[in-house]
Amino acid sequence: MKIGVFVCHCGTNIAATVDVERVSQEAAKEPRVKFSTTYRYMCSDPGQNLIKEAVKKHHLDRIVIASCSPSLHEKTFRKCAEKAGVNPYLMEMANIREHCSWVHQDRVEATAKAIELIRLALAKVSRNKPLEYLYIPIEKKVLIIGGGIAGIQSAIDIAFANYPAVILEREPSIGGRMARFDKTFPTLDCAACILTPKMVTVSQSKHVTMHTYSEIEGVKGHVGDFTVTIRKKARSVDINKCTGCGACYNKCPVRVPSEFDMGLGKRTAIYIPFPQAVPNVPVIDRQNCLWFTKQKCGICKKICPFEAIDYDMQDEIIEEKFGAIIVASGFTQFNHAVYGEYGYGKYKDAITGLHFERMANSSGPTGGKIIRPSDGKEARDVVFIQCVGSRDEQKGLSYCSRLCCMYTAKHALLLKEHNKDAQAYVFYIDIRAAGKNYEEFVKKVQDEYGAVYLRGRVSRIFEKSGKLIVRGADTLSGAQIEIKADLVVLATGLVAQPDAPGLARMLHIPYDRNNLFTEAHPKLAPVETITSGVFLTGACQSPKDIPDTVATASAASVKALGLMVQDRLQREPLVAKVDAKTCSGCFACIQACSFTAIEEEEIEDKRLKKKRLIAKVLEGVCTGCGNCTAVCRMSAIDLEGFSNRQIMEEIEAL
Amino acid sequence: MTATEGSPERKRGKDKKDWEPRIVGFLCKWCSYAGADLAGTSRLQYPPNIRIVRVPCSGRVNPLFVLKCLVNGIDGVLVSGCHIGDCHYSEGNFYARRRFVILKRLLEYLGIDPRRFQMSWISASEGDKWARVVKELVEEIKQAGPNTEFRKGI
Amino acid sequence: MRYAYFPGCSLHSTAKEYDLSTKAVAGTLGIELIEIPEWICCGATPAHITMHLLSLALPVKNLLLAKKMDSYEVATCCAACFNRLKVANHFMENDSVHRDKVNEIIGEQYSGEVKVRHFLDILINVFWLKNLSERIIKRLDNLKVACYYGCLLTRPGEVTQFDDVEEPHLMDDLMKILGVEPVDWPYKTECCGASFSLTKTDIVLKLSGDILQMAYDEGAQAIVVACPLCQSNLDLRQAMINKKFKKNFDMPILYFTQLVGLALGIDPLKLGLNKHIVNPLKLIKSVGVL
Amino acid sequence: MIDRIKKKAEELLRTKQVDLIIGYKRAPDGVSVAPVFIDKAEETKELIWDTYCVYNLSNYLKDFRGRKIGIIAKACDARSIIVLLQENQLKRKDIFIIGVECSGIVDEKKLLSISPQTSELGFDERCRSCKPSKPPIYDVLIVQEGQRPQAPRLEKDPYGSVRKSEAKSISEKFKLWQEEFSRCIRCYACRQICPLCYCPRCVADQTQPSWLSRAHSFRGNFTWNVTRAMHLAGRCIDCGECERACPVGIPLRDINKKIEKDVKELFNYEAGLSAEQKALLSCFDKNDPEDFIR
Repeated sequence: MKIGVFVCHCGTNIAATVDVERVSQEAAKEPRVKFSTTYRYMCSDPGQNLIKEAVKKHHLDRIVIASCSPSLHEKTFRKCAEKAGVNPYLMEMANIREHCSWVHQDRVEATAKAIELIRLALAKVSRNKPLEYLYIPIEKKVLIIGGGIAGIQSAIDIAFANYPAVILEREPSIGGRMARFDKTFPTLDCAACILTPKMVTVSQSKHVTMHTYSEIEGVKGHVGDFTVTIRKKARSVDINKCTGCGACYNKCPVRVPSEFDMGLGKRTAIYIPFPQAVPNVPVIDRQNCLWFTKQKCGICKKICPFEAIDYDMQDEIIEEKFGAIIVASGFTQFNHAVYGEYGYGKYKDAITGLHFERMANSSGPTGGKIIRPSDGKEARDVVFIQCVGSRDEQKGLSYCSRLCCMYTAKHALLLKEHNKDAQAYVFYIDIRAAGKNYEEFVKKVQDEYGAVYLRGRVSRIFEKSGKLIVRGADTLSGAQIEIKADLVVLATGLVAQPDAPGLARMLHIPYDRNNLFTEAHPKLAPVETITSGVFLTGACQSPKDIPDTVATASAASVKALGLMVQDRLQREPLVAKVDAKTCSGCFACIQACSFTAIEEEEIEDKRLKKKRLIAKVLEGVCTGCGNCTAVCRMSAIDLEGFSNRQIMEEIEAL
Repeated sequence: MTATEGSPERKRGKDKKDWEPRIVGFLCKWCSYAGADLAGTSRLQYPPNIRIVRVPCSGRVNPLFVLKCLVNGIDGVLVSGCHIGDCHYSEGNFYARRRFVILKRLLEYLGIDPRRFQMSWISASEGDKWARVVKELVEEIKQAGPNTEFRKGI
Repeated sequence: MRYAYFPGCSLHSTAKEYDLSTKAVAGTLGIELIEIPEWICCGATPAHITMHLLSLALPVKNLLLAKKMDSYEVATCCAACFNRLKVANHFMENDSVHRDKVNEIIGEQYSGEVKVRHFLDILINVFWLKNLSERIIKRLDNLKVACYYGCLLTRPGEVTQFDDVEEPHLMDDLMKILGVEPVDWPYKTECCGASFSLTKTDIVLKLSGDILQMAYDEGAQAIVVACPLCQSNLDLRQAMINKKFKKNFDMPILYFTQLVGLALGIDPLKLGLNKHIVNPLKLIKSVGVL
Repeated sequence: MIDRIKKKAEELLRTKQVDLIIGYKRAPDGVSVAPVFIDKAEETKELIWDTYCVYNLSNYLKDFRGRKIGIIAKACDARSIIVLLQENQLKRKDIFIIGVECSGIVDEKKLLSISPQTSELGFDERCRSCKPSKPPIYDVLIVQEGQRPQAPRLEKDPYGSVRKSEAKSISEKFKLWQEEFSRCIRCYACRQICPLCYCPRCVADQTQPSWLSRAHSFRGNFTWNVTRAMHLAGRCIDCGECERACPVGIPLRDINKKIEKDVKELFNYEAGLSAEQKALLSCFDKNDPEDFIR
């Protein structure tokens, strides 16, 4: 064994506190060290050349670099070793900068510690094994979880590059939240007018498959080779036979509140959620359908000219393989039940912003009239309350939901457009209108549409003689205010879907205390996750408006396409490995593996002359966390690159 | 190698007054090791008594590593990982937490000073916490005194 | 069920009937209330506008006295006492800087280990409403009241950990058990003017007047309270309010303990029902309890 | 009782439901007991069952993997069978468990000093805190008939002695265990007798890396004893065989009990109650205690 030690000055970063020359001299005295030197910047081109030449000249077969943190330059020096003809995994680093020269001032102490750190690296490298890169094939298909605007945009981008995309949507139609909106700020385009063409593009693309009314059940595997289990819920309508003629829902006798219209309108038991639904195929709501509840009616089946109605349809479980996954699972509204003082569930005329969107929509349940749900009369005085849930650590969320300022301003504008005599009052904490033309929009609403903005919180809403009395503070004038309102609109915040943690666990991606998915780096890897091959877009990560959602959707698509265009993926070979002779087959490792990367394998035990089961690591799936090695009582499973021998050697060297 | 002047190694051999504790930290490379890196980048000063063994995850740390350190005369052992919920491998630290609470209690039962084996959660952004934990650890181990228990023969 | 009882100054003077009715109810239900010997003022409002440390030290002194009785739970009725004791506990438990200072002043060690409960909380969450309902002798049907909680009982939520902060309902729940109908009204936690009663009476007249008006509008025959200061403002100042705003309110202001006592069949005089300014006996007779 | 055991064993062998019966027979000394392996129906006459049947026979099961085995099991032995099933070391269909109701077995060491007839005092300590008299798993249960002396109940808290030791000072504890471990001669009898120490190559025998010093030193002895205990965490079912087998009398059960207690208190986990249970250290709860972590 011939080890070379290369001590970096890092300019004065190391050399100022650590006597690098002395460190190099001491290292040279260590057994198995054949060569030792220092250089001003080991990571620079001349520095790397110096390493290469030393390897050649002294026939070095292992390398220790004493410099900065491996988090910074491990890759650099592995490549350098490879170029020098040394297996990249026979290189170890001693971190004498972040863990030594930068945290100590005493030159003698720091120098002594640097020498010990090198000794540690020498001990480890002496037990390193040459390892070969792993290569894994890539399934050329992208799964998109969620069919809102984020998922739709991702699918369009991926299809445009001629790669197949699959949209998984749990509702009967794609479109998501955006499909419910009336107009969009700040340009006031009608949401349907800009969304519907995209939905049609997706439905007509030969590269896009849609699983609507479907849920994700499980994810196995890893980047390049995910196996996803999907439950296609029984729609009770054959999607291949149905032409979307509408005969069935026109004749259905049942009327229940429409979820799409936030309960403001009614739908039938066999229904499409909204007229522009994609696919334009109805679904039977079995909870309310007379056939399913009372074995009566059956009109839809009788009337359907295409025999598409199938009451016996069962949920179907399918498995599909994907190379990458884009998570576009979106958000839901904050449940303001905790604000008892806002009369949750008590007053019909206190609604949320999404209710308002449906009312403002000319094809919505009120035909575009802003009314009081309690008596159907047109609303004149409307109070909007911002930050319901948002920015309230005591009762709600610590964060700002980002869009409520803008959509409330839009609502105030729409109110006036729908009813010239109406008056909007907006209670706010701060107005956050940081977007292109956003501030101008809010100003316009205040100046041209006469919306009264009151800076302060509402303390209570109560009903008195048919009106809602809104009491609040105007902190700018210091006055208490009471407004007699016809309608109160609560700008409820955006929160993660209730089942977000479950999805995160399936995908092995972390989520924060608000159950929002966490990106790999908040600045430099905003759409990646720490699980390679899984990308984020839209409001499942943090509240986002439509422009931001679409931008992250395209960004995530590019990341996924970056994988699609490769023939195979190179992976670090730092994975677990089983020693068949030592393994007892107790499978403690299988239970403890968070990635299902270990399975049972039958081997012929020569000693016992019998077949028996032992553990086997799926190299492509193993993430190299090493948890299995610590639960294995017989140490039959070990981790390459951080092996038991390497670590024990380090301990002995201390 | 000749012992360097002022090195903890030299001090270890001498009388108790000059003794400096030797501490080993098993740090997961995603959070705690990065936190220690950040302490460096932020130039936070702490005593030079700790040596770091870099591991992928606190879940990688075998209780036998800890035992080996202790019977080899290391004065203190620290296992440090990501905060709960932050694990790069999502669950590794959960396993470590369970495993080491048993070991810690057992060691104490057998008469090993509980200060000699400790755990911490330090994130990649907690350079200050790393420096603080090392300082506290060094102080506590100094109070516990040198680990000479295993030097005695039968 | 045994508690160290902290009556506080009001219950020994202006709110005598609150003290009487609480003890009568507790006695009937077998809840043992042992008055903390040599208790001192909780500090109330004056202490914490004068000196923060004093406002913590006074209640801590009392809590330490309770601790010495080997009682780890204190029962109190006055909303202000309850609030001050809870705030002190909150600081002593969570704030090491204040804990050290207060312990230094007092010369003893305390870190929030004595639990503080309001008598309303004890009735509902410890004695249990169901148990209470089984002890009722006379249901108070035909009575409609507005439950008024005031500012101090529920706020701040993270300290009091008692009911919904802005929309409390515990007293309403209690009333329903007694057969009383609580009205749904919005002023449950409005301010009555509190200790401005003497210094700026006008404010109190306006605020308490609003409360009386709202209760009246919602059809309440009486207001039920859990705070002696609320009681005194609404009761004592009612005549002045009538005069100033030309109203004719004749709204009895009762303690929840008094109604519980009536339902348990306790003699109205033992509940101090003769000690009110606005006479409640007429109303009570009219609903057929007497 | 023994007649019913014999009858069942004879029937199992005769009808070829099992290839072999593992049970107890009288040892040549006429008092104590030895394990017996019977493959002929007529030899089942040899079987015995009494309070001297101390051995946990499940330890032998792994030597007959792949064959159909009938085994006589007390409650404690049956729990170790459950752990072996849980850890895939046995197939349920391969074993026939003749469960025996048990009211406690003797402690041979105690018997040396007192007369066996002085009833209760001769019982093994562990039987005094054992709850079940019936095995948690069996194919046939042979119940006890008539009255038999019952191991007297220990105080309510089965971990009383552990708690007492916990209260000692660190240096007292160290001194105590230093003394105990110093006697260890590293014969590994504790390992060999343990039904759950079935690793093909024990870490103590591995050299790459060398996990623990093989030398007869305090360092090595300490590491071995801690390793053994840690590897039984959440698995040990307190059959007491290790302590019985230890030639130098190290109180190994006390260490096992300490972990058993912690595991029960910290994770509400008990070993050997169900074969479907996940291994203690291969699972976790989000709310596991972490007050010991900085």
